Amino acid sequence: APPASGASCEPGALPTLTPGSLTIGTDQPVYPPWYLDDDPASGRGFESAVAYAIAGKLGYSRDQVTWTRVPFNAAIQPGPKTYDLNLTEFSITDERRQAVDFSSPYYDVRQAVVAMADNPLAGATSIAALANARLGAQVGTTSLDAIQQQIRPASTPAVFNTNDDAKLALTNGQVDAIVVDLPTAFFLTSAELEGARIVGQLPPGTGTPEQFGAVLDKGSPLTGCVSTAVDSLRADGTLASIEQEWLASAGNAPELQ
Amino acid sequence: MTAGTTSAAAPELSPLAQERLRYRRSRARRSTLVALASTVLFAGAVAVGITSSPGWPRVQDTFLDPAIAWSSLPAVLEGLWLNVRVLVVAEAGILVLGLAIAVLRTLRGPVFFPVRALATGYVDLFRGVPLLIALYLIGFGLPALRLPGVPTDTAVLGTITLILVYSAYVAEVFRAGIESVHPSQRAAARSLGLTHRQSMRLVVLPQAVRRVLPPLLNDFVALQKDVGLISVLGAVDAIRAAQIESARTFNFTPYVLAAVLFVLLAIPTGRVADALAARSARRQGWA
Amino acid sequence: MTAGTTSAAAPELSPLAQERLRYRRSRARRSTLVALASTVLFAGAVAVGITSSPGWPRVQDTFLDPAIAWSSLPAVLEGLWLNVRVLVVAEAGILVLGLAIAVLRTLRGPVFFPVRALATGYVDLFRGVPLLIALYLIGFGLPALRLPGVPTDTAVLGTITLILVYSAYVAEVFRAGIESVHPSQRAAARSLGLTHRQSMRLVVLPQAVRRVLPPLLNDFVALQKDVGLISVLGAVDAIRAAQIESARTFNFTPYVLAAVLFVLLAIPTGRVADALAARSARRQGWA
Amino acid sequence: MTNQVLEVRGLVKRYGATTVLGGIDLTVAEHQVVTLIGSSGSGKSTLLRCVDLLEEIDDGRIFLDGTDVSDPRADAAAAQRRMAIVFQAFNLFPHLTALQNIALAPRVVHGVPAGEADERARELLRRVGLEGFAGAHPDRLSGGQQQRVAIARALAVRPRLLLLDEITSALDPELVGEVLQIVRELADGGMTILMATHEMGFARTVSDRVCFLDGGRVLEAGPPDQVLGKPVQERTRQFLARVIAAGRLG
Amino acid sequence: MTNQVLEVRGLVKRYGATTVLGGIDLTVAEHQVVTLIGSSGSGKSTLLRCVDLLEEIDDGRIFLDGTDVSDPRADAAAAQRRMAIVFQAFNLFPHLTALQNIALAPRVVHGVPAGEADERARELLRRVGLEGFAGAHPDRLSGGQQQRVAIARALAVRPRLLLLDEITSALDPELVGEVLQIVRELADGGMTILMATHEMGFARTVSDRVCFLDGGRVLEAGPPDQVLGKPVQERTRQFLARVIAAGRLG
Ligand SMILES: Nc1ncnc2c1ncn2[C@@H]1O[C@H](COP(=O)(O)OP(=O)(O)OP(=O)(O)O)[C@@H](O)[C@H]1O
Ligand SMILES: Nc1ncnc2c1ncn2[C@@H]1O[C@H](COP(=O)(O)OP(=O)(O)OP(=O)(O)O)[C@@H](O)[C@H]1O
Ligand SMILES: [Mg+2]
Ligand SMILES: [Mg+2]
Repeated sequence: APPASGASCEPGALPTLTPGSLTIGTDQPVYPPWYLDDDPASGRGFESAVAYAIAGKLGYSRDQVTWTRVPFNAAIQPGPKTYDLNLTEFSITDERRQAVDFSSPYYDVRQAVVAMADNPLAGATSIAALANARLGAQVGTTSLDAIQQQIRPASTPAVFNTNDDAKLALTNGQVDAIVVDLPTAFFLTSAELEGARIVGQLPPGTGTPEQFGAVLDKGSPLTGCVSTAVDSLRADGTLASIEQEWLASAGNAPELQ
Repeated sequence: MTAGTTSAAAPELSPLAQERLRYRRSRARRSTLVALASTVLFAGAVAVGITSSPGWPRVQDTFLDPAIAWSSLPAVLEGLWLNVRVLVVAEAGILVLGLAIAVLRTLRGPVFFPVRALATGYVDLFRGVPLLIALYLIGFGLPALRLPGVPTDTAVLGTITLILVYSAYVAEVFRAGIESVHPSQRAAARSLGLTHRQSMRLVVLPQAVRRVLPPLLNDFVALQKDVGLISVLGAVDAIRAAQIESARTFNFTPYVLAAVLFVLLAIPTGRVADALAARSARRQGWA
Repeated sequence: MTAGTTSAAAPELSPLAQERLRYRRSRARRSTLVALASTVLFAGAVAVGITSSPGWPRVQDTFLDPAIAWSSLPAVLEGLWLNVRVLVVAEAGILVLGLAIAVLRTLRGPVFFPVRALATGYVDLFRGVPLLIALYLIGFGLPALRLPGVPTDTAVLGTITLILVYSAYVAEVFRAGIESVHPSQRAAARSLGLTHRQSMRLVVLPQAVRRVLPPLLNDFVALQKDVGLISVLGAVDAIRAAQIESARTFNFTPYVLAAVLFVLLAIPTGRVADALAARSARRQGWA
Repeated sequence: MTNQVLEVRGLVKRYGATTVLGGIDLTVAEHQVVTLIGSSGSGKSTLLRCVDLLEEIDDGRIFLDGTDVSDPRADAAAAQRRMAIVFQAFNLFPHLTALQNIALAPRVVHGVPAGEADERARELLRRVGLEGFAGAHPDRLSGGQQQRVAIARALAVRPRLLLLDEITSALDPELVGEVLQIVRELADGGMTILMATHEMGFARTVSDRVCFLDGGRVLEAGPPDQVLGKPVQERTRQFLARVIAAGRLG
Repeated sequence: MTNQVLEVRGLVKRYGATTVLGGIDLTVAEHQVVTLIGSSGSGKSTLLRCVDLLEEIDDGRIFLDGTDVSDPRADAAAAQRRMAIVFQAFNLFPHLTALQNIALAPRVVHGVPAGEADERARELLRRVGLEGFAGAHPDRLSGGQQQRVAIARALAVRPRLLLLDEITSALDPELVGEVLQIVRELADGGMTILMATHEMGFARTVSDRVCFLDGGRVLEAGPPDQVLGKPVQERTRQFLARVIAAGRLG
């Protein structure tokens, strides 16, 4: 995590956009299990809960948190930001660090393959078995990178605007399988997509594991404080219990070899 | 040869004229019936084919769920209201800028070469650049400069971008109209002592605009929908509203709803064009 | 009054003509210089204003990073290749369908009322529906029916949707052209015994198309970019490729790269139109 | 009555509320030249356009070689193939050259091979004194040149009935003589012609019949010497008196 | 030499490689009527268009009231405001009614109030015999009616120099007399006129000078009795012989 940039992280008095309140951004719509019912202010869903926990650590009460909705590209654009921090399953990479600040990671993510149960692919146990399949993923996600770098399919993967489009293409049979992050995969197969099942999760990539972090404006004075908050949430076990509450079943998918 | 005797010009129709009128009417009626019947038949066949398909229940649930349509209506309508507001402002700006560029592009003579070249360059640039990318560049790039006095409101920046891009298209439409007016009309105007501006305004443009009304309205119908692209900057238009609703319910009915609303919005535009064209044709005796 | 003596028609220019030619040339040159200088000045002022702005280094990094442009070039080019391929197929289909609908819409007389009404309905429907939503409905809805024989390939479904939607626009453009040809031309053709089809093909359309070439090419330039929307169905076009690269790096340079490529693609289209228009104007002595 | 090529009975044509032709009766026999005279706006052009089936008529019948071609059940295109008209405003096709204007109908309507059609078009251009202008587009031709191309275009389809609407209006007097000579030759060659003209002298020498149109009616008709020489109607006499005053009776 | 309204010196006009006017010299003095005659394609219309500054000329000068208006430095629009032309093809504005066609220039160019301009336009329509057609669009008028509207439109701007290009071509003989009477009145009223015509009889009675154009040159010019009566040039004699043969010398 980057060092606290000199600023003292005095509770409830950070140099935020609106003094005395913390503006947290996220996309619209947002999806379970990260946020439930497209309602970030409910506190329900993993990232919503994490957001409130961070706010709490920074000294902001629940009603001092304001939510703002920012599409992906607007979140990463170079102009003045409309949020103090943004939690929308942003994966931390060095390339991206050129453009924005990231907090310490709040979640280690794995990618998973989802297929319809009646598709022969549903029984696959190895990555090699996926190489000839028609695969799809959402644009702007590391799921797409995972397809290209780990599965290396023979045909170009389909890229969709949203996971909704990907899901429809999957049920229509226009793709054989889609790759999403593991928590999403569990949510899809258990609640949303009848007859879909998780084929397995992809092995962790080489090098640093993929992690989600909060996005802040490049050079934001808050980055250090947010990172400290995340670190202490991890240390005191809060993150683990939030994960337990919202992403409980994430552990039990077979790993593809 | 017989001539010289004229039958009285009957205010009443003669039996012959009546019979012919009846024949024409009956033919028109028959062809209406044939067209109607074949349309109904064709539509019916397609409908049966679709509704009896194995996937139909799924499709019906996914695309045509009345409960979801009803519940998403307020959000989609609110989004549409944004489209309409931006549309009105943008249209005014586009007409003015597009017309100006078209007039510059149609100036003749070597003296005006540089002006023409600039106008051509403008059209090439702004017509060529994808609207989405223009929105990113202007909507994100301009505020990022952090210059004082530059607007940062996304609706304002989005509207400016729409005007810049669409005026390039509209300029080409006007140009076609201006160039289709026979040069002898310009000669007549100039010979009466009208200035270039007056000839344009009073003689060339009235004829030009009438001729290109359909493609002009094309651009405005397209704009009605492209206005929605400013939602990439953060505003929520009808399509984005539909997307949000659709994501909430994992159902595509809100998109269908938005489509229906857009079609309803576009239909009057088409009828206005038809009415205007018919009126001026009737006046000029072309009917 | 003096008359009757004619000065020899000089194959060489007279001193007067030479002087006037020189004057006209010098004026053209001066106005070119003025335009150039003012353009350069204006561009320079804008450039200085932008590059000296506080946010410039950030903007430069975000929108104009040469390393990122270079690394994303192959992916964006590959995406553009999809645009071009779909474009060619779609354009052919659009021209044929659009022309057919326009001809149906311009049939006169009550007998053709139903045909006209159907064509009008087609235009209203497909012009009104947002392309994105039409892509969802046809690209996702049609395969969902699981009908035998219906294609599920996204490029095919996307191309069909583009043809359906754009032919509604192009039909309106052709209609404007057809209606701008003076009825006396049709009368002349019919009086020579040409059938309705022959009059259309040999007399009306050649004049009509020339007049609406600019808006026609407008639609094709717009199509060049809208082809990319079929990427919602999963295919990767140039803009989608730029989006993928941009999301990887959180940098907008790939978008700028795509914009530049699209502009380059659009420029020849514009020049082709100009050349064709100039040629036919010259031939007919309008120049 | 001999072989009637054209027979018009009780023809009525209205534009909205105005009756432009108020019941015209007229026949043109084979090899005859019938001339329509009358003041501006009297309906000459409208009558010719109605005969050529370019306007839907409101009442009456038009027979071409005994067939009622004004019947909505009849094949108008087939009838139009047997007539040709030269319009007062020429109506040349601006996107085609003079040669292409002339060769178009023979090629596509009458199936003449392209080479032969061009050859005939060239021949007709020579006949109207425009051999040098085969490749020129109408906008590059002077008024008189355009009118001659229009005449050649009509002749190219070898019509059964030729309709001429003031074909000498844009011609200089020198050419008027030439073009009228062409018409005379056509008449002598047996062509059946219905024409509107302001050339009274010509009307007198070439016509078999003259019809005086006034306010959409045939006010007087008969041999030229009778109508132009000893008119019965007061209105005809007035018209001719003014024509003579204008120095145009020839 | 009296007050010269128009003076043309060595005027050359080319279209690409063809020289249409090969060095024209011509003057029109105040209150004079000068007539251009010549066969079709001899350049009459082109000369009138050049004088009205509607074509860029290739060589020579055009003086209007002593000012070189052909100079590229001169204000062409100002010069055009002092002339008016009636085109051979009328060139009426199809989107305006007859009345609006006539009242347009007085209103927007000469600043006449709308009501007054309409009143004058109505008066002019009466003068050309079209009082009932004020509200009609050109496409609804017959050929002769259109031509008369075009004449009224030119007169409406009260020009210093009036250019007329075969203004009687679409008129019936009865109207020819009337319109020529209008021109005669204008000439008598002191209007300066340059016109192209095929009406030799009229040219003879109304003109102060006649110029015979041939192949883009003024072949012969002088008083009408001389040029039309005892022409010097062989080509002029030929032309006139054929005109007489066509019965049009009046
Ligand atoms: N489309 C139309 N709508 C209304 N009135 C029309 C239309 N076309 C022609 N008219 C009127 O019909 C009358 C007859 O016109 P037509 O062209 O037949 O006259 P004409 O005898 O040929 O005259 P001219 O010798 O001037 O050519 C005119 O008064 C004209 O204004
Ligand atoms: N734009 C053009 N390009 C080339 N040649 C042209 C053009 N316009 C006119 N001409 C030619 O110039 C010549 C003179 O034309 P102009 O119209 O001046 O003749 P005119 O004396 O008025 O004849 P008319 O009595 O038939 O009206 C003609 O041979 C014509 O073909
Ligand atoms: Mg007429
Ligand atoms: Mg002429």
